[in-house]
Amino acid sequence: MSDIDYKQRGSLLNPLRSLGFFGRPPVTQPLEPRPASINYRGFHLNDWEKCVGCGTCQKVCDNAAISMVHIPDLPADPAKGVRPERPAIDYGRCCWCGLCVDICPTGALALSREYVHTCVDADLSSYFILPDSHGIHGQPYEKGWAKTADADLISLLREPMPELEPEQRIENFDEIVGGYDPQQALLEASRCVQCGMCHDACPTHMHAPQYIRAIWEGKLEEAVGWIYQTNPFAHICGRVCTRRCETACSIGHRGEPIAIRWLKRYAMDAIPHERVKQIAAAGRCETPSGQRVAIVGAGPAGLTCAFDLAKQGHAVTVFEALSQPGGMTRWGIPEYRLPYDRIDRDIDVIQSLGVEIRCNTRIGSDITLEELHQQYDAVLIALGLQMGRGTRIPGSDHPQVRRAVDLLRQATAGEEFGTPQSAVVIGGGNVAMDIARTLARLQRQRFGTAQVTITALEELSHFLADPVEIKEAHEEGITILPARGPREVVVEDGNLVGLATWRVTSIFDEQGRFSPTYDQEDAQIHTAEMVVEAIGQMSDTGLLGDELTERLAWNRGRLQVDSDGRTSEAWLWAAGDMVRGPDVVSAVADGHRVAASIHAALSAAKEQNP
Amino acid sequence: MRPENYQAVSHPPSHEYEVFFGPNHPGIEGNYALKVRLHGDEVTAARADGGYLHRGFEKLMEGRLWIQNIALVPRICVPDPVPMEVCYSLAIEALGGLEVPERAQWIRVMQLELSRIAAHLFTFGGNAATTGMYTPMFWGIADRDLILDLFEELSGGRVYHIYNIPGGVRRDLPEGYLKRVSDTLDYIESRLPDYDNLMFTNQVFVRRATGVGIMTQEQALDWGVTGPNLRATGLPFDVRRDDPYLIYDQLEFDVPVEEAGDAWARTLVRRAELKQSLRILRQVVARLPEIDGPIRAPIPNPLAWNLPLGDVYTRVESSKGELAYYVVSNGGDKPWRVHVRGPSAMHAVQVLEHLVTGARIEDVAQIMFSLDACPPEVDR
Amino acid sequence: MTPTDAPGHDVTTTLDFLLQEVDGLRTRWVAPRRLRVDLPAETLPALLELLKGRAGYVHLSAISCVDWPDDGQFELVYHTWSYELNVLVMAHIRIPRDPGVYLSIYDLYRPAAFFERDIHEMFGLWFEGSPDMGKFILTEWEGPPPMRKEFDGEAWVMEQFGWQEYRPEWLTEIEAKGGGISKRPEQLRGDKGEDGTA
Amino acid sequence: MTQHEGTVHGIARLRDKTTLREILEVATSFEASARDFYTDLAPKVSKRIRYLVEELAAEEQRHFDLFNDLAQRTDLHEQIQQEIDTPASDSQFSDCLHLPHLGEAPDDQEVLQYAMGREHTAMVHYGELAETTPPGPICDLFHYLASEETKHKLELEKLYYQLVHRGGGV
Repeated sequence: MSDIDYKQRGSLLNPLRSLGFFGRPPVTQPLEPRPASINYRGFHLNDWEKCVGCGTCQKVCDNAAISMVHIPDLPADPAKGVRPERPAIDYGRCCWCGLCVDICPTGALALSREYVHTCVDADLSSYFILPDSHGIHGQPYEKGWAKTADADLISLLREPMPELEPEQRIENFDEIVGGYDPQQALLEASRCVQCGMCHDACPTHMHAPQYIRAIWEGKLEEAVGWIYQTNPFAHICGRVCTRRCETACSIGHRGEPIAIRWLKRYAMDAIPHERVKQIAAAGRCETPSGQRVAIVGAGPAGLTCAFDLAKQGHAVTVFEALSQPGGMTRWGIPEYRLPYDRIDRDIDVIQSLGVEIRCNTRIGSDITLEELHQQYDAVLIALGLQMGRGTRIPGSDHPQVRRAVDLLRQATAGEEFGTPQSAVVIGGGNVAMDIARTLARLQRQRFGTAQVTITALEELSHFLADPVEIKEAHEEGITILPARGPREVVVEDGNLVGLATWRVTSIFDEQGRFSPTYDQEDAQIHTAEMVVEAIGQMSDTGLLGDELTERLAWNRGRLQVDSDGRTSEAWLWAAGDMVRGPDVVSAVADGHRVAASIHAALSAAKEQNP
Repeated sequence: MRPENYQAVSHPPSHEYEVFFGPNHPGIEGNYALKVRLHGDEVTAARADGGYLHRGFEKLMEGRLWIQNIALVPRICVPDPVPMEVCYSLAIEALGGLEVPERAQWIRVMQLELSRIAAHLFTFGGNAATTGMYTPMFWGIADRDLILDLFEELSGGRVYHIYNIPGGVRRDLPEGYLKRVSDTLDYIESRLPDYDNLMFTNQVFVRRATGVGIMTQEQALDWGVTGPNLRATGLPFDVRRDDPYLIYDQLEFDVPVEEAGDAWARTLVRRAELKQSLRILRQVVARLPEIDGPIRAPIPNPLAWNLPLGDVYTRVESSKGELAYYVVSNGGDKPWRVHVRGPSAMHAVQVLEHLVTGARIEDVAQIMFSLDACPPEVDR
Repeated sequence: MTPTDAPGHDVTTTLDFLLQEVDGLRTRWVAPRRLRVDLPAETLPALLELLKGRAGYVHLSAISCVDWPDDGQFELVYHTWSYELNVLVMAHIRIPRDPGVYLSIYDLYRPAAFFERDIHEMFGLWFEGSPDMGKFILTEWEGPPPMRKEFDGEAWVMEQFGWQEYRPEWLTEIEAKGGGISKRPEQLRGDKGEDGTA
Repeated sequence: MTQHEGTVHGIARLRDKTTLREILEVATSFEASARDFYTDLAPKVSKRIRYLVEELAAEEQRHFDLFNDLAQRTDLHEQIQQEIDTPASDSQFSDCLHLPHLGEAPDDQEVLQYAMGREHTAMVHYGELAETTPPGPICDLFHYLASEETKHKLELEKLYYQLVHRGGGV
């Protein structure tokens, strides 16, 4: 029951109580717009320096109020995930919910405290705004609703990848990365905002947004289909790709990029091999062209080209000097990063399309390039970078000074090369990490302990190696000495004592180019039984022969090719690391490019001489 | 007026009229209309007309991602939007198995009660205006504005706060916010005697409301009446207490009832409820600073968020009564079905039609406002 | 919900025991105060009568309709509440989409009139014995019942209404430099990942 | 090492000269002989790396032209003065490399090593001359020449690093 006596009619004088209101201040509001509150959701502000044009705001907008505008003046950098696009807002549709702000991957968007805009019908276009950081009327207003850490709609952290602990892996070559389970893959795939920056950054333009979406939807066969559209090295790139996609990923601006590589690996591992073969064969031309293509080198570039050409109906023969196909992915990358059975699977898919691979066939000795020229309609050389460079410092001609690529090749082949009890590796790239970690494993297997030191010219932050490789090498007990310049291999009485180095005091000049200076006061000798040079690599172009070498056009040490990979000789194409530098996925991209060029040339030739 | 309403009345006797009560009528809320048939000034029949509000929220929601709908739901009840946001969020949380952090639950209760006070102040004003008293309307709206100020500071929006999100709330409290809430509560409390003086003990209002639009408890139950309207017939039921959600079971508050079941009883229940809301808010202001922790459970990327197959019926006590959402997921990233059960769906159609029948034309607006019906809940 | 919110043991037992009187029910406690009952359509009136008569289920909170075109069915969910037990019973039935006819429960629950009229208007179901199946909201609508899944509301809107054409100066300037709108919002609508890249 | 640039012989020859013109004449002849050496080498190496030898020849030609020009200029002193204000420093990078005997078909690494060695020797020569010459225009000239050679050597070192240490691809 009520606490007031509403039935009481009260005295006749009751209204006089209201006189008290004369003593109270009136409630008056000023006519001009009130300043908005600190969280106000007013017109948009967009920091163009931060905005990368990913379009995620457009996707979350529930009112279809956002258009993406291409602005030619803005920088475009696909490798870094920057697109010259910015969002424009239709304030006839916007409801100021601010979801665009909360989801913006870079944190560029905010809403301001500006909230007044009106116009006559003729100026209706003023409702369509391309917001920058200045406010829609050019008047600076403070930020209102802006990104906060606890309300972010982007999940910044990656699903952790199960990996072997250092003590579990240091004595064997078991694969370190365990792979996602279905739930992890789904969660990781769900982080993707489908901006497509990865697609733009990938050398072979993999359909990563599509296969990530397919993985999220649980349609793994569809995912594999998307993968095979651009990359027959699917298992391999699912494990050892340099993943420029992840560098460009929009989520990476503030958080950990989507684990695109691991998702690809997950999809590939999830589908039975025989089914993968069927999926990969989709779109294959059933009528043979009757034309023959010879490819020298069974690495990623050569085999990708072979894959494409075989699907287009050409008869493709691949010549490989070594005993098994795969190129550097097999002979350079240790098994703990890339198990051989995965390479075999990728190659089996390619062979299943009818590609013939002749191993143990060296051009020059077993068959000459000229013979290939005569017998085939087109020839591709994709030789890779199989030869290691030497430092050529004093003492480096000692037999216990070895090249990393040679040792890795021997390790893959299971050849005995005399595992040393201690070794010093010169170099700061992935090859240096690969040989150091391989040697440490072999040492532990043989001696129970490992002693491997890596010396590199560069500071740690400038190492060419993948940071993950460096971290894992550390975990495996490898000593990494950055900024050490190799000075001399110390030899006493014909026996190798170690490597003498100087400290590198600076390495780049003011233009950012390499210009090392040494501190001679800080000299060290790293004792070891073996010194391994893991520096640059080069291509063995000797098989071209003097006459052809002289006829071909060159470009600063590399074979000169046109944008499609064709050399100055009409019948000869070149692709892969020897043209582009070392990178699996770039070699795959190159293989596609060259295949398209060869196919076009062959088709044209067929039309002329049916 | 709708075409059906243009139909000519078939030769009524001279003392019978058909009157279009709304939508352009100060005594009607929103774009709503009653077509009443009069015998003299007595209503002999009434038909509710859904009005031109239909925005197809339920259909729209099926085409939007789970999270996008948070921008849509507050629009279903403009004067009391927070229950809409919370009830929808509770449904998504139940389907997705999300645990709302305790701090977020307290913040939600704070908003819900602020929203209830704002809604009741609004209703007092409207209700008084139906009897020709306009001062309570100005007061009600001006005092409600102070609460909107609080919402603006909290959420960036005065009316459509879009502040609750599946998993919790979208921002933590601004610095010093609870002090300002407390100050506003003080102010509103200090105003209550003014309202009593002006409206609740004002015989003009009391007598116009007493005995008008009477329903018995049996009728109320039969017609599906809920909330203050049901409590005004003597049934002490409140979803907050009897089907508790969030942290309402940790709060002390009474469920006020009246027995008479008339417009006046309903007004008295709201008046008492406003005080209970103040009481709840005092507890929130005292307790909230001690409750640390996140304001939102981790939620997946809204662009790739599938909820498991399932359905859920969530209920909250809005200022109008029992508000419920029935949400069905077919395992996808958008709702398969959202059914909004607004309390006004009952109050503004069947109940209103019943109550105005037999009433006098001058009481129709009073009855409507005493039911505190929110047409967009009907026409959602 | 915390365990303390849960109804007492006797309440759940009472309900479980009571519901044994109706054949063909599948019951499941989905939350402490939420009992889901799946049952054949013809059994529903018996269930509701039992609940109302014997357990105080006087409050019909709502009737929800869900369209399952792939199953060729409509699902009707009757949400009822007992002010005595404080437990919500949700009775789920399925009826064929065609002809889409069911019995009204108006005799048992008056609020059913509103819900049935609403479902009729939005889904096209017919409720035998419901007091008023006349149009309520969609008085000028001649199209199909809009809440049916086959009615694409967005497509209808796209067809019916144009998009506002804006010509702001900034856009003219950008277009003069070879730029312009690269992706309109409507291109995203209904775009089911065929080309997920921007 | 070619017969023109034996260490002792070279320093002795230069130190005997006292006028700028004479010094420049000898220095110019060094550059000319280097240029001729690379020009002769170019056709012998693989076409793949011929660009490198040709670039070295062109660089020596540039030095040759520069020294010729210097001998003609009247504002010589002032210009030299300016140049030696910011002497390029030596970094010893190329000191650690064997100076190979260039055979009939040297590879790119050998050519670069050779060229760096040559620049190093020249740098040392001019540097020593500058140290042992009393202050004055001649001393400044030596400093200037040493700095020129050092700069060239640095450029070669950068190229060497890119080619040999950084990734590879050639």
